[in-house]
Amino acid sequence: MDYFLELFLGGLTRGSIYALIALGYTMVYGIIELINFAHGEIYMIGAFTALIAASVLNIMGFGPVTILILAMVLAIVYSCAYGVTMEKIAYKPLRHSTRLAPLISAIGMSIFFQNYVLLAQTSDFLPFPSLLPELEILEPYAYIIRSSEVFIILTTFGVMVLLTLLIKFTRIGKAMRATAQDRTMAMLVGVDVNRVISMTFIIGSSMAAIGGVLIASHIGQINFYIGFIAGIKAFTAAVLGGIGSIPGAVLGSLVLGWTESFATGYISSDYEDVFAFGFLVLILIFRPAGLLGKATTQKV
Amino acid sequence: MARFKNAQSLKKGFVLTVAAVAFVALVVLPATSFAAKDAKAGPLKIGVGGAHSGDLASYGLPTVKAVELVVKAKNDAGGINGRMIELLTQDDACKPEMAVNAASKLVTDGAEAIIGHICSGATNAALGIYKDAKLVVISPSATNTDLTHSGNNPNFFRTIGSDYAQAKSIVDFSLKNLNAKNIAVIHDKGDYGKGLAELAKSLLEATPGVAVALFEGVTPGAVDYSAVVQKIKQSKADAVIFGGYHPEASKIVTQMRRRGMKIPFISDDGVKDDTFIKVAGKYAEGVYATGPKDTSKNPLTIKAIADHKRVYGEDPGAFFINAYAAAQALVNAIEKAGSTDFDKIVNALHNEPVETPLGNIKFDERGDAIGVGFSIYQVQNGVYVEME
Amino acid sequence: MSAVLTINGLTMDFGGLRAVDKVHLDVRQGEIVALIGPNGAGKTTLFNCITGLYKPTGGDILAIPPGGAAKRINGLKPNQVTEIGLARTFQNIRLFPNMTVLENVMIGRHCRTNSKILGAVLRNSRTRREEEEIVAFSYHLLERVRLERHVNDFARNLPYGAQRRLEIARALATEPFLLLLDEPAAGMNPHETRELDDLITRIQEEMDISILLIEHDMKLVMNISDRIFVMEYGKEIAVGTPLEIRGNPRVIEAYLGEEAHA
Amino acid sequence: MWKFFSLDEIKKSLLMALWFIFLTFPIMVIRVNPIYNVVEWRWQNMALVGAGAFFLSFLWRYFLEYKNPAPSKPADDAAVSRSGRFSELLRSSGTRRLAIGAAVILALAFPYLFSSYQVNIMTTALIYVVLGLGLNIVVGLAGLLDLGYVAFYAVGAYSYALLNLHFGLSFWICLPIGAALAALFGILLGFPVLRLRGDYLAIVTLGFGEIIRLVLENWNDFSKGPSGIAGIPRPGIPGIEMSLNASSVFLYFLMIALALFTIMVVSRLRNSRIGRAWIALREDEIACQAMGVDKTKTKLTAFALGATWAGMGGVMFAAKTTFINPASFTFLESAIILSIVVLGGMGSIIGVIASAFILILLPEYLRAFSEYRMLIFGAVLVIMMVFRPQGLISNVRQTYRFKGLQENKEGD
Repeated sequence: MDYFLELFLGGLTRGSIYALIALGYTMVYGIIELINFAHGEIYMIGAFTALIAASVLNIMGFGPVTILILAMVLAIVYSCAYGVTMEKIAYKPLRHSTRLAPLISAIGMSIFFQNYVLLAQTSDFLPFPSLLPELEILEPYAYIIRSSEVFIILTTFGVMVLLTLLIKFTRIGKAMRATAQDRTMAMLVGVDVNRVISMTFIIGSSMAAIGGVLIASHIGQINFYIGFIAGIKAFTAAVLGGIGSIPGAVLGSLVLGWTESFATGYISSDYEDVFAFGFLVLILIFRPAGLLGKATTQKV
Repeated sequence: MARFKNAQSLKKGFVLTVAAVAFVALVVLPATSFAAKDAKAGPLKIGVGGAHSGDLASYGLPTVKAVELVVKAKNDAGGINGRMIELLTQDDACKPEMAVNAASKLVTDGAEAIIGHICSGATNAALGIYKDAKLVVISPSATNTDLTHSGNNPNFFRTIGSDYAQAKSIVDFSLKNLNAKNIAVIHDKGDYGKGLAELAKSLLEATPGVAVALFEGVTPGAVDYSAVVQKIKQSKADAVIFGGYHPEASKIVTQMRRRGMKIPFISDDGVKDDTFIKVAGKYAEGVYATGPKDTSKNPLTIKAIADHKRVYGEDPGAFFINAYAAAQALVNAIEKAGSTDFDKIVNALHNEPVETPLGNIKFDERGDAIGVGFSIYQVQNGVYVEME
Repeated sequence: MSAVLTINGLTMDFGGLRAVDKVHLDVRQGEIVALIGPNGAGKTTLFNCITGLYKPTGGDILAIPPGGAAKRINGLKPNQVTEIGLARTFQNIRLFPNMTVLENVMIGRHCRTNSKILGAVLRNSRTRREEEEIVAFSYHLLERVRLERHVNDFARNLPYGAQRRLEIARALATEPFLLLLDEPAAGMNPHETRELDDLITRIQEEMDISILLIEHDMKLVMNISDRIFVMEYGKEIAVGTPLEIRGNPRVIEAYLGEEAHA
Repeated sequence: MWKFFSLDEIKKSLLMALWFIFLTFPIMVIRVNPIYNVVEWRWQNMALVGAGAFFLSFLWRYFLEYKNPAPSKPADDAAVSRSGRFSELLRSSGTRRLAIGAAVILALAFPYLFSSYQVNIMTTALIYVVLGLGLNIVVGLAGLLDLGYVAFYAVGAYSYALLNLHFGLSFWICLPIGAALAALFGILLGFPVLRLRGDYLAIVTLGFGEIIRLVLENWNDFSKGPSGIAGIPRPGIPGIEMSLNASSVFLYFLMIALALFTIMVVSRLRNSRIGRAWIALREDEIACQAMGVDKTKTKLTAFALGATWAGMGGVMFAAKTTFINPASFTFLESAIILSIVVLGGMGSIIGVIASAFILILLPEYLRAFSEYRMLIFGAVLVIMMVFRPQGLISNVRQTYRFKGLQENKEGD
């Protein structure tokens, strides 16, 4: 039973990590139906910015709390800046072309950002300081769960609730929903679509940055490639849950995390990714729109 | 009813073209031959192939510098038998398909011997081309056992221990010094790590009274390894052998130690890296890793590193010493052979010992350097210390 | 006259919503039948059920090819329905925009021809002959709808009315015995509508094809229909000749009432 | 053009420069080494970024303006009218024949004019031409977004490697077997994904590609795992001994023949009954079905045929490198092949050929600055999509001439 519980918790952590990135994927997809392949790279840039900021601040002699806050803020600011710039350069000019053009552009952006960081920084793994405080109340349970895991799980659920509220009740949330439904119509009734899309990228990038800082300090090392690996998994999770749906992204991530964890625990980690992708195919065969996606009857 | 005509009408030509191509190929092919090998008069060209770009460049570039240093010293001393040495470098980014292109470029450009390549897969792919062109290849870092043990590559030599030698020293150490009886073998599913783990596993299985508790691969770059760590715990292993590189090793060790698992962790050269100690921090303490025998006291090593610092202004990188030795061995063999004739160079490599930073070396019949092997290191107070 | 299409008690539910409720309808050989009703009455849904895009919840749809046996077609795939001999157009034009006008019609020949991959690659005489026949047949149809001058234009570049006519030609290329037209006159100016009126009548007369059409343009409907079915809220509320329908108070209330509001 | 040097425009560019200096500051200017706690400040990079952004933003706006001359005019039509001239040139049969003749002569003479290295990379480029044309069937013609095309490439390569290793089968036998096995896998993948649309299809195909690679990586007994299979023989002619040089030239001609064969098949299919059905399926799935096209069959033939070419490409690849391991069949490879198709222009044969040469030869000739090669590759993808989203050559369809029609036209 203990074994099961530990695998369950491991899967929960894994799933929460995927979810932090998957939320950004699903938001962008929900609004402009674009698979933003470079979203993982925004997460990676967030983590790098935080690492650089933390190292500089550390040398300047700041305390751990100041470092955590400043590094987090800078990571968010820079991730948003990169996200918005990317949207303006690579996606906005393509809004009226075929579906494939923005996808290729996104793949190009992803390759570009990876190599940009690789060249400007390094290809080696860099140790990432553990910025998160260790919670004393968890000390007796240290063998089963870590503080950073608790932070990640709580943040994931917090972010999910906040996003849902934001989209349901705020003005920008309503504008987002309108844009998602019908961009032309939204424009006609006075929604500033460009602003809505920029906001979407800002929110998505912020989540990637928060994820980047939390996950990097949990794992303890980063390099230029972390975004791509995590990004593919997060994208899988978002599709599994029904892309475009916010609770779907979280559910899909958790399901994926547990699939991998239990497959490793009870079968073999050799094929953990095979199980993950196989499970995705299986789900999509029976629910072609994902777990929480709405199966739409196409209007004729 | 309207009459119509298909505007495209050149499809018939294709069949003809195909036939023509086949014909020309057959007729003209025998006429083509090598032009490069006759160029004996000019400088002696040595090719250096390996990863010079991408994420593995840091493994390939030190070799280029090592060869440059050796060649410069030789040229300053009048070259080999009066011929100056010229270097040709080609990037393969550690990819087999690019290695083939790089190799054919080196052959075309008239290289007469090769130092490289860096990664085993790329080396394997390139070897076929060098073998056909009858060129000697000395790699400073390709450790795959089959490269020498398969017997397919009479032109291949290396100045680094094979995976087999490394696996053997890991297993011997675990059994004899650590008295492990039930060992979990973990790898990173990669070329290097998995190959090593497979060898370790078969060595363990061949030992009576020793069991392999677990044999599993972890996905490199995955966000979390807790499930595998749980599994190791569940398997009641009394030691863990890991084949792979330090990013995965540090994640696994950290999770193990955090969960209170104190069993020994033995790994390979890919983990014997300062980044590992920095990333894993206090959890790195006590971890064992194999690495090339410590030759830092050898005066030739000291001189080579000093030269590197003088010329390039920094400390040398990975495989520098091995590449330095490889270049010296090659230069020595060509000199002793008195020509660039393939058989003579091969003969010299097998029989003419040369003084290098790795010691006085020559090569056994399979192409492995005799006397180049591994030691076990342990992390003690934040540094790797060689064990006796 | 024998029937070519008989629908008995057809029902279509979407979740809890009943879009078509036990509808009975029949089209006889050589007839032009109109299906009218206010927006949202379930007319297009009925079309989609007939042509296999939706699978009806209940009831029967029988297609009876002239001189052939009746076939129950509910639940068949759209292409199977087309193969039996029912072809349709769409309310919001669905051409293949990046194919030429001629190619659009040639697609209609797909289910009446059978050259395979090997034939296409080898371009043997049989395939070439078949290809020639497809082109000739399609060109002939384009002449019929007076689009022959646009053969090599991309379909997306055609004017609106011409796109509607192209859709009809494409449907005709499948050699149907029953043609289903979904609001063929929508968006046309009076001149184009008159031409359409003429075209539909000619198709019926010269090609001996029965026609079932959904239309809002009352003038067109009254002009060309032999019979009219009226639907409201998924239910069928009246059947009859144009004259009968014109005088039916329930229809006036339901349908024309809405017109008056609009 | 001159208005781009007005004060207003300069101000815009200055702002851009400032923005990019801000944006790239932490990554370009600072470099930290957390192991030794050292920070390196590279101020010269800041100046480079500023100057670069300032000038590039001029160019960017100029070309964007050029692309959309008037905001009222939809970008789509403008692109068509401009590409029209080039397409027209391609269509006129005289120029066409001349161009094709020149290309054939160049292709035949190539190995005798250039070194064996050039021949080698040209062979690689030709493999990608075949792969691009094969994927073009799936993505360009049938409109099915396949992100796992590399799986079939791997199937082909491993078919040859394994059949040769275990049974000693020769290249000539393995070529059709590899193609057939790949086609079989295409159908196997096709069945479960028939119901999926667009992006769901994309992720499932991506997953399929990964599954194939992971199985090859982990199933050692079957595939020899990550260390790969070495010593795969190059194709030969029975009874003739060939030197390395000769065999690479032979492989080159083989590849030329395969590429020509592919071009012939694809161009014939494109204007056939099946090809039209693919395009119609891409354009409008519902209308296509309603016109009597069997969706299932049509999609499966597209998957199977596309996979067939990947299988043949894979056999060729294995024969060329003589060594394969799973690392050659990653997602990046699928992305590159997909880029070839989209960059070339969906459905266009000449476009795909041209973009395969550009994308594969560009990095080879960029060996000089090999470090920047992938950076440039990424940037080229983005720039091409922004300025020419329809690809190098946009949709060209077969035209037909009718006698009656021409007379009519003259009367107009």
